[in-house]
Amino acid sequence: MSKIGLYLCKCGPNIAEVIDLDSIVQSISQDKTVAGVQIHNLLCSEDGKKFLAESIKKNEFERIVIAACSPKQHEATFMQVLSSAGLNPYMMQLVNIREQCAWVTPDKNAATAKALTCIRAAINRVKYHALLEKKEIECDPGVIIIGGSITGLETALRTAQHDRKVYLVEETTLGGRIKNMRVLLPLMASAREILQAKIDAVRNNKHIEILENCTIDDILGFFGNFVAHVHAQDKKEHELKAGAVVLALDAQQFTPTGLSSFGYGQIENVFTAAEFEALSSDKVVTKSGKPADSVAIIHCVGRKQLGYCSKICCANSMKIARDIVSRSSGTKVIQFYKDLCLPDKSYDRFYEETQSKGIQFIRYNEIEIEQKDGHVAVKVNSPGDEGIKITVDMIILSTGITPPSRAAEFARMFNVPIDEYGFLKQEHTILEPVSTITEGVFICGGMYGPGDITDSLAQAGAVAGKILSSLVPGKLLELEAKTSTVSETMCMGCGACVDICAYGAVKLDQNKNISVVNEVLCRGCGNCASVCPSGAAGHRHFTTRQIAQEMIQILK
Amino acid sequence: MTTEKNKKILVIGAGLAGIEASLLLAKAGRQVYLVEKESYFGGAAIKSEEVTPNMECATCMLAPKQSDILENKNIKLLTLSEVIDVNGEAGDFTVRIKKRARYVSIENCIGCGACFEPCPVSTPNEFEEELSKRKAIYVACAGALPNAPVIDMENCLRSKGEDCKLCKEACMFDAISYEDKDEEMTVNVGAVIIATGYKLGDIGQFPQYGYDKKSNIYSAFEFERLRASNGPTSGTIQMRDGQKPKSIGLVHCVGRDEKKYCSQVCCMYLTKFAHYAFEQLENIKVYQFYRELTIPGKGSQKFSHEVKAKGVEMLRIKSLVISPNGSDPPVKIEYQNEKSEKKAIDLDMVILAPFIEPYPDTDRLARLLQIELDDFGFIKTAPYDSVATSRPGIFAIGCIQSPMSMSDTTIQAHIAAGQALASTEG
Amino acid sequence: MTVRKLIHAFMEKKCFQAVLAPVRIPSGESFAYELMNDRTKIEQCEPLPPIMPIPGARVLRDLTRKGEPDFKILCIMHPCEIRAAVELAKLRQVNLNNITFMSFDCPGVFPTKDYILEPKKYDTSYDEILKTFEGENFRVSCTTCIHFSDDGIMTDIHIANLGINGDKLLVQALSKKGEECLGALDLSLDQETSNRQEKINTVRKKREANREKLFSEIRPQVKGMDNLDSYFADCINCHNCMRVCPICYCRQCFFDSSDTKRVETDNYVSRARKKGGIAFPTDTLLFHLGRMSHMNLSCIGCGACEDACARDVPVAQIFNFMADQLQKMFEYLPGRNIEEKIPVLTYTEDELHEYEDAKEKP
Amino acid sequence: MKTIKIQKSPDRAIQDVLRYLFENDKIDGVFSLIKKGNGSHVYSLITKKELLSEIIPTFPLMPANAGKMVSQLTVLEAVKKPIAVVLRPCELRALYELVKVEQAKLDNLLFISFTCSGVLSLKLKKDELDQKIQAYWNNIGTGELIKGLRETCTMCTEFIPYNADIIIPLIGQSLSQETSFIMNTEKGEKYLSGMSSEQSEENIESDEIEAVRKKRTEQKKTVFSNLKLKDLGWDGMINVFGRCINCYACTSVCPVCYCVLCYIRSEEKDKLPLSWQKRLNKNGSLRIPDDTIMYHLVRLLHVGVMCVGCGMCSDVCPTDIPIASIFTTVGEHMQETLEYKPGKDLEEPMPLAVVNPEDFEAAPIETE
Repeated sequence: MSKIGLYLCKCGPNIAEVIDLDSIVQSISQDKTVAGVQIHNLLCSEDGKKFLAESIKKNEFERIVIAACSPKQHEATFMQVLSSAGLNPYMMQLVNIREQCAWVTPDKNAATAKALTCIRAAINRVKYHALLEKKEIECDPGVIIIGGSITGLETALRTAQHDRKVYLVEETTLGGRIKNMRVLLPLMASAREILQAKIDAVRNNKHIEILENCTIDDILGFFGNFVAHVHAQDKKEHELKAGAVVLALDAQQFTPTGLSSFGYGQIENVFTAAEFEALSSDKVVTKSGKPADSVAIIHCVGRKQLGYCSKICCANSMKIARDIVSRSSGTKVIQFYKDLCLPDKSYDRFYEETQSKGIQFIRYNEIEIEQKDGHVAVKVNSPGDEGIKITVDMIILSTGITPPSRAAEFARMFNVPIDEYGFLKQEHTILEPVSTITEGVFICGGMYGPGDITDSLAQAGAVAGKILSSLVPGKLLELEAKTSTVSETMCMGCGACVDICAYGAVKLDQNKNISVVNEVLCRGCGNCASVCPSGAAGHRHFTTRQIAQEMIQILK
Repeated sequence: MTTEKNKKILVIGAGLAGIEASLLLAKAGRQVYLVEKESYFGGAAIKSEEVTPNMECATCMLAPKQSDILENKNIKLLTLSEVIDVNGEAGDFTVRIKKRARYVSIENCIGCGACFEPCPVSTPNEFEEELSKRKAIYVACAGALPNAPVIDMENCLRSKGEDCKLCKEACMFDAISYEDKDEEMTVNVGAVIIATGYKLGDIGQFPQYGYDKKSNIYSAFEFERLRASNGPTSGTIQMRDGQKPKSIGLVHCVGRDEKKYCSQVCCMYLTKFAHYAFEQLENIKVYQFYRELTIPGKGSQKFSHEVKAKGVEMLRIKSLVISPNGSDPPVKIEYQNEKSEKKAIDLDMVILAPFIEPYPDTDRLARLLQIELDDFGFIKTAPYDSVATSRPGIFAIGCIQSPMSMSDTTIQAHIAAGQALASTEG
Repeated sequence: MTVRKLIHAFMEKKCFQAVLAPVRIPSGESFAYELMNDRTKIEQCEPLPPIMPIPGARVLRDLTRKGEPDFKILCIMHPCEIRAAVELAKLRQVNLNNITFMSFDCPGVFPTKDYILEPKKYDTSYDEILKTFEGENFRVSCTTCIHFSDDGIMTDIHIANLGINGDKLLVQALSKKGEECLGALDLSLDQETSNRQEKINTVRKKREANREKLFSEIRPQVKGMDNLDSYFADCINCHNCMRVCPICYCRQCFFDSSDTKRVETDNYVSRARKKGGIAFPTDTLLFHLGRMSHMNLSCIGCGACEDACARDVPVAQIFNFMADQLQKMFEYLPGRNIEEKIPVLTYTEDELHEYEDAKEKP
Repeated sequence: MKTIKIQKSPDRAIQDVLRYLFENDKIDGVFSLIKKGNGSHVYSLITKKELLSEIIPTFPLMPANAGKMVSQLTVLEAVKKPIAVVLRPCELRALYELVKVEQAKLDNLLFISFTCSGVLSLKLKKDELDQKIQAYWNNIGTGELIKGLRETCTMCTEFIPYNADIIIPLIGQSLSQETSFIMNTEKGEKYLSGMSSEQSEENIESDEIEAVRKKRTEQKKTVFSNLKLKDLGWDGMINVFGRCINCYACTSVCPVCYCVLCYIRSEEKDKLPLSWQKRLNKNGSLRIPDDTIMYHLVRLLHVGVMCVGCGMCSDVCPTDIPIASIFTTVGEHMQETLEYKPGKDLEEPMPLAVVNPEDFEAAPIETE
């Protein structure tokens, strides 16, 4: 039996005051399997760590049990001490006798008894610990960006570096939705100029390889080592290798065909904002070519159906209104809004300037559009005066943002879940907004959620930040050591573990009809080990034997 | 431009933005100096127990990141420190930092708190918006990191000539030494990231809101601290006299007309306050006095509808005046509704959502770093490159450049980390 | 037109290259499944045998687990065996490509132990039973089986023998595959005249009555650990019930593994000291409850376990009793349709809401 | 050999002896057959003196082979405190075989056994069992073979527990109210010497034992001849094993089958579809599961020479195949050719484990 050393930490008053450590030393010394028991005032302090390292070396302990505070607090510290003392860091079991015994059991004897049982259980468990090595893999620093919209272009520019290859894969041609916009917020600058500047920067950046009219078929591999297969129009298959993948597909505008009250598609001269901006002629004319004297812009179209405010329509409507007025000063523009959402620090002033240009703002509760002898009428009831009716020549519906049409398809391909609105689910809405639970797959622009150009460009920059900091050329990626294992002889290939793995780390080997674990992707959550009916799937450092021995000792 | 660019990076301000940027830079193998003015780090985020839209606890979200910072060999966290001088240019800045004395050694102290009890001094605790008192030797709140107190020398009896040693005697690990001195150190770095964050505007300057820190009119952070389990009332919402309120008024856009910008996050956190009220107080009456409900993005509208469904009275107003001289209930609000009719209502408690302002000494910092501010006092950044300031190599992230939500702050931290890495690449 | 002629017709038309069906073993007192493609052998097959010594799904598992056979096979099995095969297909243990099922209305089967002693006696009474589906000393599980006809199973060709006497044969194609095969035979299709559906309902009503009676008898016997202990009192832990069960597919059950067979001595001694004594072999009751918790949702109720039990422990009855309730809770019928995922393998985030909400209501 | 007598029926006497050993804490536990509250008979390890009144060591039923159970108890390490084990001769011999393959450790175990007149079949229903019990006890002295006994017991000639520490001669004794305990080894003597009861000298062999042995040998000859194993041939084997449903119950209860995962259920044996197709095309039809007979033959090869003839396999076979008789017949034949007696002597190595050159000279083939 290998020599086991037990260390008890007083943790100042926290443990020593409640738990009688001497009585524990007394009863443990009768246990022949334990080679030595020592008490220290504060194991996590500098001299505590020095004492621990020297004592391990002197007594040549092969397995260590430390009774102190919560593993969340100092497991990492004690593991480093073990490796500095030349011992495999996984040959240790940390028993939490502070948060789980001292701090929660007022009665001294009960706390001591409980601590003794936990320590005995840990001693029994540490006998079955196995040596584990933290493995590392060489990572490919390249990036594959899917979607040639302005977000994709920005991500490419931000990530391209001298030893980092960037592939920009676009199904049609570069540009995305902005191609048919006239001006952009917040500076009302020409959309084409800004887009063209970005496209030129990408075209002559030697680190970026552009693959236009090219669709992605499948993606294999894992963070640091993705292999994607794409085919161009000529059906020629390319294989791209990279360390990270960025999904930057363009979002879409909501089309209100189903909403009869807006008369879209039935009544003449009712455009959506996107359609209006795409009209080529400089003059503001109705479908019949007659210049429009009055235009109504309606906000929040489709907001109830989508279930969220898309943040961009209020400012975008004001941009269109000012663009109309600047192009044909005679035209009267009225904006019908429900709630003015102006969340940028420059938007309040932008709103005042818009009003000063004679654009009228009317709040509405319900609104209806009717065809009235060649004109289009807006029937509105708003707080204060119900039922006013205004006839105009043209109506622009400012609609919200919806997810890209192929969002669900890409979500399945990359094993990333979809949120309830159809966008891709972030790993964490606040802490990891641009990452997904599949490590190495990032989302920005249309895939992320509703947002304007500045949001999309910010998300692109954030993705670049994440990639530049985690995929450093030449750096080795440290992998999880406590991964799961599947025994070849015991596995019957029922695939229960494949379905339950949230990280796509377990795949079925088709010809052998058994499951195989990809240890790089595995995050050691243990779900497969618990779902496997026959125990073929195990979990390093949490094997059935280790846990059973711990439990047997506690229940003795 | 110097040939060999300095790869180290300075981050000013250790709130959510500063922490996130430092961790990413450290992950890329860079050495980071993280300078924080307060004795604790975590900024404004660790003041709120629940955060929209999923009601997760902000302190619990940040705790693992904070312990990463404390254990990370690449990050040097300098608390009680301020930047006092900067020169040089992108790729090679030399920065002088003043580090105020803590009088408590972080290595030896285990944060057991034995030194608090004997200290005779008691002054209002700024972290708790002065709703509770603290001693001369104190930690901002339970669970503040680094887990060691600081001695506030202005209020300590020693600075008034008495040779009081009560805290030192109570310490079992002799972690307290009164002889500590302020120090100064110079570091040179390749890039600077400013993440000093924001402060809620001073609403005392607007008489129509009747905010006087005595009556039942509270500012947003005061209410947040009332609700926090490690706060002054360990989580119970109560009025000044300790009674439970029966009606609460939430006032939006306080100071927006005067300041001319929307602070973007107040609509959501006021809805959260309504959620707090319903969660804790039976048959409470909640009123929201708002102008334009700004709840953009995924999840916000759903959360707002769920809270409204619990019975919030939404009053869209044109203007209002609040005065603390109502009889019982004590706060009176006179307002003009949408149809500009004059109305009035008496409430037990009123919570104001003040406009968000840049951190107080931003103009001093801007002069030091020779960067421009915009006309609201925030740091000026380019529209399509939202972290770049007017000077290359210096970046500004989070609420120091514009009011924004926590997720946008994290996004900005990621951008700045990327650009700092790119700009200091060899 | 007998069933064997129908099979020969299929073979001529190359609908199938082989037939998997039960055949009487040479010594005559039992049956075994045989894969046959030569005519004389097929002539001896008995499509609807009076006993079911080995569940057909286990045979299909051995045949197709390592991959699909690249020749078309006609499988002739009882409805419960087909359902078990479909359930195993969901667990990737059976590959249903190139397999076409032929099923019958099943009157039930006799316990193998009784049949082996007097095969002749049971054969004659079985021919009577085929006509009326009335009879006794069936397996207990068969007397309570309500899916004995073509509803609730994924069969391709169904021979409706209940209520059809004489030499005419009512053949129904219940899937695309079935239609293709029958189409290839260009038989004369005439209207189904018999009152078959009505007969099925009467048999089902009787079976449902048996089911209610059996379950109400079992309920008190299995309430509480002591009752369970005496229910499984005679078990000697030989694990026959697990080996013959079509659903239990694990290579080595946890209760056969070294985790239970090679354990430290003082574990047994301390357990003995705690209760005064410990029975050997250990954990017989835990084995049954453990197996039940793993496979009960997929339990077809074929009764193979009780048939193979060395000590006549009524295993199938308690497993059927539990499966009936569990499957109602998940509205799940094992083997009904290959697309329907096994509830234990699916997890949707908000599936426990009705449970939580029910708890929350004061 | 030194013997003590107790004027009580066998079970009561054994309880007294064990109570004495408990009280003088010579033993810490007892391993014996017990009748549980719910009416079932199981072997169990008892550590409380009070439970001794419930043990029924000589009850004629073997729910599981005690040798296999003791091996499960002591496979990883020996028991620390002495335990008295009451079991039948074939169970003790099975345990000795298991010790030879490192599956059991015997230190601190005291073996108490008796001359065995067989056990009743597990296949008997509860009521049949009760009727047979009375007939069994009446004939225990005579060794007469009553209906319902296990077939292997009716032909067992190794019914004397030569290796037990304490032997209780049941066969041939007039079982009124007297049971004697022969101290067969020093260990037996050391444990029982302190008992203050009637001392005397007895030896195991007696004319009744001899009569029983003769009767059993004849019975063995008739069973061997009925099986006609020699000219069984392939078709014969199909008739005998045709009913097998591959439930492998015989493996799981056999004391000398000690592998945790038998080859027959392992991964190598799974067949690819191609092999099914080839064999189908070759012989026109094939039975699935295919290797029922091959399984029995392989098992026969592996454990035949170790088979102690306890009869458990026949008792649990759901299709009533006389496996025990076949294994005993073939086993004894193999044991004769290899001059090996399973479970007789711990030092005697297993024939399969020993290779000596002479083995390769032509084995004597019986030519008619």
